[in-house]
Amino acid sequence: MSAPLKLLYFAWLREKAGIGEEAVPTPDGVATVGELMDWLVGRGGGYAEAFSDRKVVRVAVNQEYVSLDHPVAAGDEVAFFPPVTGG
Amino acid sequence: MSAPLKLLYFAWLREKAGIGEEAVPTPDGVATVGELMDWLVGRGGGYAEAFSDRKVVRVAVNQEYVSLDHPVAAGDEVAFFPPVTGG
Amino acid sequence: MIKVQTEDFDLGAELKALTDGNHAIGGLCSFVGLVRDMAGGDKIGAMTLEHYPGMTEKELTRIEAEALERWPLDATLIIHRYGRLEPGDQIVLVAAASAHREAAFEACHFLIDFLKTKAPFWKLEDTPDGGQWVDARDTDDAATARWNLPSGKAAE
Amino acid sequence: MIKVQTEDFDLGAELKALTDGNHAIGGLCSFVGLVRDMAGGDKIGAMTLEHYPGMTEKELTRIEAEALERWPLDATLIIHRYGRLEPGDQIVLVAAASAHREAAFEACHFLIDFLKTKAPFWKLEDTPDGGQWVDARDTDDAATARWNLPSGKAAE
Repeated sequence: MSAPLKLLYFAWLREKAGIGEEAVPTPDGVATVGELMDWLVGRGGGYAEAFSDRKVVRVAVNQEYVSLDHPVAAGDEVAFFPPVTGG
Repeated sequence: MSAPLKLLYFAWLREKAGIGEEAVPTPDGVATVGELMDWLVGRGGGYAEAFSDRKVVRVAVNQEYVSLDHPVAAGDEVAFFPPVTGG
Repeated sequence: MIKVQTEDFDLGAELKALTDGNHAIGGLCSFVGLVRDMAGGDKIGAMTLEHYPGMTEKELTRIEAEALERWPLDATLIIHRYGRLEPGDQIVLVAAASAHREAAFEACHFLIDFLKTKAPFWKLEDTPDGGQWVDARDTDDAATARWNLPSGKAAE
Repeated sequence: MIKVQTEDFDLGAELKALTDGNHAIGGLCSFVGLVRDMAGGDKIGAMTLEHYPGMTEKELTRIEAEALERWPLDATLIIHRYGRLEPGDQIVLVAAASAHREAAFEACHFLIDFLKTKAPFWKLEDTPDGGQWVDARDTDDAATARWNLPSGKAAE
């Protein structure tokens, strides 16, 4: 049995998704970040709302910024968040 | 009798001229900064050396930067100095 | 040096420590970001800064390393706070010290521009209508872009 | 604010005083110039800064006024020391505070660039060969020129 994906949500993405952190087994048919987002939207409710406008969603895999075609694999830490506003 | 010119010299111009401050009656035939420099050079010695390269001499009349054709008049404070190197 | 913390910092002591004993340094440029009491047209009371522990430190370290590669610097510092902050509070300090002032200025400017668009922090402002997540600004993206970012990052 | 003095200054206290109580300020940019122990390739022991009392204050006041006219600033500060200074000593502090960071950065950069070519200070460095007047640098003129100086000044 392979390690689950660790999913993190920050700022208003966390609020809309209704969760800050969760572990999920890598879903069947999910090989990229974009496919993972499709699968999350398919769960409906808060997830669908959180990802309704993907232009304002940033993704990091293992704490590095990536694009939607980046692969996801068992054990990865995948974080979703809005454009950053620090400083 | 009109007020004298107050002449000031700074940095290596002061060292070459051999004087930091002096008062002189406005010399005959001197109406501009350039003519005042000619007159000072005519005194010879340290003055001639101080003004030997006019490209590196800056002039202020009454504490404002001026060019060589700026008028000088009785009572003016005229300062000569190298390009500045503060900061 | 990188510090991510909730506590306030002593600006004078931090800057002093950065140059102390290094007489090759001719210039120290620093920028401090402060909490404003206005956001858009609205009065705000306070704000809460959320961040992504782990990735924050990684990104700040990467940004600092890039500055050190681009300019001849003797010292750099990034301090960023998170948690609840009141108007007038210090949020962030970036500083760069170099033999020459242009390097210090450019590196300091680069540090804050990159931090603004790369470091995973998010501001939640208290407004009369409740908590409001601050929107990212296009001008910040433009400020980062002018440093001619090596491509291949999907950050923006 | 303009200060011309022989005494050292407390960097942290000066910067703090500049923003204290003004919650409209979002960013404070500062630059400190320090005495280096190297000049060209020579080790220097100390230096003496000469200036033109009266004109110095006039020029610094003019430079500060020009910054306040060009950028939306909440506060500015210029401190310049004169007299004998040792390596590591602070020579100059310029700072600008604004609602926005770009204004703070640009104004601070402008202040030091103009000060460098306009304020009547001269450095005499102690070298192994005796006192050496520091030469003005063409790069300083270029740094001033990029701010698109209104013409009519014969300073350079």
